[in-house]
Amino acid sequence: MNIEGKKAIWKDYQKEIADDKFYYVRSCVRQNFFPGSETAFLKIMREELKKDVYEHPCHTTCTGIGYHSDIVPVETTMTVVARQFAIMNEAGYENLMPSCITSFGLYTEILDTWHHFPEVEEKVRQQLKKATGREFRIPKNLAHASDVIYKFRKEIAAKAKYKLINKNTGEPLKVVDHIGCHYAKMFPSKGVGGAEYPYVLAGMIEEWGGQIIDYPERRHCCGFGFRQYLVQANRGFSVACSKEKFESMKPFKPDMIITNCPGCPMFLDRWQYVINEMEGKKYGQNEEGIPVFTYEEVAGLVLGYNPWDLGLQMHQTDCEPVLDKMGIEYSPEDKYKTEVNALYSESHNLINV
Amino acid sequence: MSKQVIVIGGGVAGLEAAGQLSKAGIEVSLIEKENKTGGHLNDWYKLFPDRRNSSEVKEYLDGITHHDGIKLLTNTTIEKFNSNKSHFSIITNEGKELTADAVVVATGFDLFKSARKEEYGYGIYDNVITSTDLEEMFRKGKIVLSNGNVPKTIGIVHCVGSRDEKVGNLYCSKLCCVTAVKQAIELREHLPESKVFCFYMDMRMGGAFYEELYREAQEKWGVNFIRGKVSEAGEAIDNKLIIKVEDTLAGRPLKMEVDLLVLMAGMEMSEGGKKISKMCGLNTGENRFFAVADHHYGSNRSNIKGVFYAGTCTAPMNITETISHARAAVSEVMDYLKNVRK
Amino acid sequence: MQFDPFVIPFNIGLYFILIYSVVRSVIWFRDLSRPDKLRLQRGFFGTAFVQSLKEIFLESLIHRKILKTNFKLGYMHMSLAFGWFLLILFGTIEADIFGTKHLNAPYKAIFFRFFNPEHGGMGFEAVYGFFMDLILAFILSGLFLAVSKRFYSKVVGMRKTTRLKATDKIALISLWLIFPSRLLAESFTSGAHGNGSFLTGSLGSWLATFLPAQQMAYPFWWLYSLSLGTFFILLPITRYMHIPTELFLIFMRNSGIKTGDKSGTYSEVETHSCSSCGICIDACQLNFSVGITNIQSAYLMKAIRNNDDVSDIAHNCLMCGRCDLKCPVGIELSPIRMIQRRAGEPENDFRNIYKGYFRSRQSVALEKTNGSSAYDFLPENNPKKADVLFFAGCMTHLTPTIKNSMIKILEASGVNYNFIDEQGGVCCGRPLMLAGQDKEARELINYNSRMIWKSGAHTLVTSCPICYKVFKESYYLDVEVLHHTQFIKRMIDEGSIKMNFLHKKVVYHTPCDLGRGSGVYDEPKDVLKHVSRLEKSKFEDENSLCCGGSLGNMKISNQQKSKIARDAAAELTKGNPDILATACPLCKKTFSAVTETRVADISEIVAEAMMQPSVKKYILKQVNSIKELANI
Amino acid sequence: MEKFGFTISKGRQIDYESNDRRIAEYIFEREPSFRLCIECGGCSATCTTGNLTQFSLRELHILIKRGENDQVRQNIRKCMLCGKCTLVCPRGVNTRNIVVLAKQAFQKSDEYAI
Repeated sequence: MNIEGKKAIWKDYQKEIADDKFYYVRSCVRQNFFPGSETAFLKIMREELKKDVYEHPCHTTCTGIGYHSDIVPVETTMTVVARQFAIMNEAGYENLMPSCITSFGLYTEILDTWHHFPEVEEKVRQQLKKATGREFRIPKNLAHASDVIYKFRKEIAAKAKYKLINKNTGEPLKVVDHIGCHYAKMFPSKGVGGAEYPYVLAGMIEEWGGQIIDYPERRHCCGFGFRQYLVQANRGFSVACSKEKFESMKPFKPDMIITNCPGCPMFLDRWQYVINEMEGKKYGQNEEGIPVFTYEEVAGLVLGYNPWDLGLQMHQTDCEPVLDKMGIEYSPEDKYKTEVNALYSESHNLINV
Repeated sequence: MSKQVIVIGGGVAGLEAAGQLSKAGIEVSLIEKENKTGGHLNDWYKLFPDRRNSSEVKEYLDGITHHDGIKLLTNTTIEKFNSNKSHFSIITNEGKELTADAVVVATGFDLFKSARKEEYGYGIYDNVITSTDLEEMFRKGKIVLSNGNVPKTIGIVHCVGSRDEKVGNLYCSKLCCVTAVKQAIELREHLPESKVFCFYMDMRMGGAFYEELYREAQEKWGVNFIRGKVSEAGEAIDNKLIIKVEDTLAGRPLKMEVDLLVLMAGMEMSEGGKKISKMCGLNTGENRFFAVADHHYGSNRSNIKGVFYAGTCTAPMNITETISHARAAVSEVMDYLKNVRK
Repeated sequence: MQFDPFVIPFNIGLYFILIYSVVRSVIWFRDLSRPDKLRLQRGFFGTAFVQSLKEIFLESLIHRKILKTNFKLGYMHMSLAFGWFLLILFGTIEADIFGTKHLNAPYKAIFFRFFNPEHGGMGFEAVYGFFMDLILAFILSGLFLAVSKRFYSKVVGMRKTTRLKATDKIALISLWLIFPSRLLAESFTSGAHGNGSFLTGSLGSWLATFLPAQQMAYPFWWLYSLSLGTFFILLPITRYMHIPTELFLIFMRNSGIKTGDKSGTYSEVETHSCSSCGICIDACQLNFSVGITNIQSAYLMKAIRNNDDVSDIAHNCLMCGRCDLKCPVGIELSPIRMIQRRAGEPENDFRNIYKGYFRSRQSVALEKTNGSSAYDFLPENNPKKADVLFFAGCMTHLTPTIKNSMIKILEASGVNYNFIDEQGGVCCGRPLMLAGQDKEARELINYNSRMIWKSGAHTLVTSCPICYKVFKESYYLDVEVLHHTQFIKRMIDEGSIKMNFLHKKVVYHTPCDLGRGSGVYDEPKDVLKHVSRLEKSKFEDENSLCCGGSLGNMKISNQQKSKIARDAAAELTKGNPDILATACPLCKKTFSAVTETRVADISEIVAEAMMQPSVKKYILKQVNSIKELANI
Repeated sequence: MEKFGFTISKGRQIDYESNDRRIAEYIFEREPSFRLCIECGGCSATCTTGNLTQFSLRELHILIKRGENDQVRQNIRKCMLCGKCTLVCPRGVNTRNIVVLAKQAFQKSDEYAI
């Protein structure tokens, strides 16, 4: 592996990421899947990085799940998205920062469509006006929340209490990065590092002390694939995808997986349990599973947040092996006893500060 | 006083054109950007389909250009181009002015930069190489992996940068198929224990004796041909490359391990050619090669009277075709010089 | 002096071979099927026995057939076989007449001169001695040819000579030594006693001039006895087993026993009757066209006798049947090859000496099948009723001019016919049989039989000799099967089709499966004579060549097939004919690719020669209208 | 095994490394023309069986080479050995022998016996 070659490619795929004044839109599913992640993100943005991040209570789903499941027609989706833009404009923000990869992909796709087919945009404008009386402007900057963390990875590293280093051996942790398909596969130029060798998570890992693993099936989908997962009979395909990835990364003996998509960590995490139940097959060192994290959780761990406050107890594959390696102190008895909203002080309970 | 012609490019086409022009008594200024002539011929060890040494062709070209009427300017590029009806003048990077009655553009081709096909990992994975890298290995007589081991399984990917809208090249480079077959045979010759797999979209063996070479590769050398475009390569922990392809004839996706992956880089309009096209106002086609005046009977003529094309600056060609094309260019030049009104 | 230790080797050998023969005969007889046992019993008391004696004399001793094919080779075989027979016969008589008593032990006759050294001085004794010397000289002349053949096969006019295994070599040397050692032994004895006739006497007296004849004689008598003993003991595991076995073969054949399709006593006897004379090698196109010289029938027989894995040899054959008809011993070579093909590869092929003497019957690999049908996808077929069925066959479908010509002929002939595989039929089954896959072939045969039966036809016409042979031999059909040449001949004879004479020079190639395979030689030629100038070639009828395209051989390459075809076509077109005619779509296709001469199936030539049906119809129409007008 | 209402799907991907290509090697050794196929499909077009049921000699040919033996085993018996494919083949591939050898190879190996 020649890292210089990768760097050359990364250089070709640099995107513009806003510096401050973000309009944050949450994911539909992440709050259920990994409830600590978005909260941790906000805390990092506001308290650690001192950035202005705004959330709006009227923000709805982007309809991405419905769109990708062939339930919601594209024009409807566009109109919903136009409404999000309008609300953002009304709040006085221009830098859209979705938490969800599919939303990010969808926004990117819609902006590109409008760019090539202005008549479609015009039609959507009229529809939005008719339906809600609102008008919208195209966001000045569109960056996924992981792009923003990538941008501030050095600032986070400067404040780090822990590093992605095995405390006992001094070796960097071997980290597999898994990028959501909708992040850059559709529009490689919109992703940090492009679609083939994405750098968005790799950059964080590098900065925080870990060693990134490149394995043959790194491009493969986690198996979420909307239709695959939503229909019970198709779930076999979903698991098979995850399994293919686990088999491929196995020889590299990864310590952990880091992801930037709502679905991926869910499936890479949960399917390990399912594979074990169905086929008795376990992955990871000592067969204790490969812990799967969101990038916010990893950032939180690096910054020294309480693992249980980050919601790591909600993982099906235990994350303790990684915590132990990093030397993070935690109390096992507190695992399921954490206080509600422990990450935030009272005032942070509201959506916007 | 004899007529003067400037030939731009000292590759196969340029050398042949210069040689033939000087034979006809024309004074030729041959401009080459590198420090020696020969162009891509210098990168090739043996030529298809008869697998003769490329130096033999080079010797021939050197022979015909060893002529008093040829003024060779190496390490020379063109900075300025002026045309005044039938009079051309060129200012080189060294500030020298050359004048001529006609110009032959023989700027040739550049090999497709394989790193642009990011999914194959050229420049990233240690054992992904290009056809030219392999020629270099043949010349050295040593085919080894980055760790010094001898490869056992070798994959050859056809159409890298050809027939690929994603890299903006819709055309077929024509020569990569036969190069792949030639190199597959040579690999089997050098490494009798190895297994060689060619991954092709179509086998385009249109030239004389190409199909016979293909058959020989199958029959005598046991080269395996799998129809399908390699979608991606990845590196396994043991440095082996895992490639994915659809075995389109089995109608099934296929995954296999190879030790070495050779990319058959296609041909593209050369950077020098692009520069000259802009500088001189020469038209280019959708494939970015120079647009010829007529595809059937005017493939040496350009949109500027007195400026002619020779060789692969107009389209992918093999050496035989390049030499023929260069000779045709000379005949056009001679005709032009005879009839041009001053 | 009635005994000497040197006779012991001979005695051991002789009694061994006698006992062995009895045991082997009993085993063979026991293994015969019941009907074959009955045939043999009937034959023993019938004309078959007399017939066999005659044939044994003519073929086993005189070697008439080899003499006919190749005089020198025949003479070699005859001198050895017939000469030795005479030597034994007259030697026994000699011992009986001139010996000390009657009914001597065999060794007394064989070594007569040793025990009666003073014998043969004059008178009748001398005449008899002259006669015995003459026989010995006769044998030795043949032996000289045999030895030369071994080192230089051109001597007897053969291109190839069979290769030998180690035991064969020892047996061969002992055989070679028998007669020279007898000559020398007798000569020395004669030399010592001053008698002997023109050969032994002269040689003996000359040798005695410079050698101590008395002392020299004894070692040669030992050598003579040892050679005989060795030869007898090795006989059952060498090719010389053919000497006794051929007698059984002739008798069994005359009793009406046939090879059949399974290995058994008869095929075993046939296998052992092969003398490796090599005539089959000479006849084989694989030999003289493409230089394959290890698969011919002689090698197959040898490999079977040696319990070798014969599957490669068995399958590497065009199945043209040329060797069958040329075999001087009359071994049914192709059926034996087919048995080997069906047998597949043997499960175990361990060998030991005992195995050599008592070869276990071919162990056939057990087929591992799930018993289900391989062809259950074949659709139900309900053909329309007709008197005559035309079955084009797979190969005819790839040569559409033959198909179209046949349609034209059938239309013109006015018979009520149905082109049963017009939309592409199911294979006749012979190709599977040729690959040894009888079980699968039977499925196709049953399928086609059902279809033919349903059509209610009484005649089945096919264009393909491959189909024809299998329809005739392996289908149990209640219909008359005709090859299209036979059908055309009949139509011509009946006057159903009228033709113009084409002024074209035609040479006819007899397809293997039609000619040698099914015995149809004349009808095609009659048809051709009717419409063209038929010329003769060097390879007529039974001697016809194979086109090389045979489905029988799956081992040779396409290039080798082409070479065979090129050579055959070159031979056939030596007289520069206008048309190379054949009666097989596969021959046509194979030849067409390799010759400049026009290649045509007989049906095509006939269709070309036929009055245009449209013209005929037009004239008839005019005639009828005139008739109608006349009636009015 | 099925649990949670579904089973883990088996991929359609040909896994070249883990496939058993002994059948192919058996044929390569005995019939060199096996290498010559250019997958033109002439054999399948003329094939009687192929026109009556799901059977493509061309496809089986390639599946043998890739070691996808199961599918071949299930289908190879359908061949009637009639030989039209051999006549049609532009590359002189001895197609009939390949079928016979494939059957033989399957017959020899207990795990694949047909």
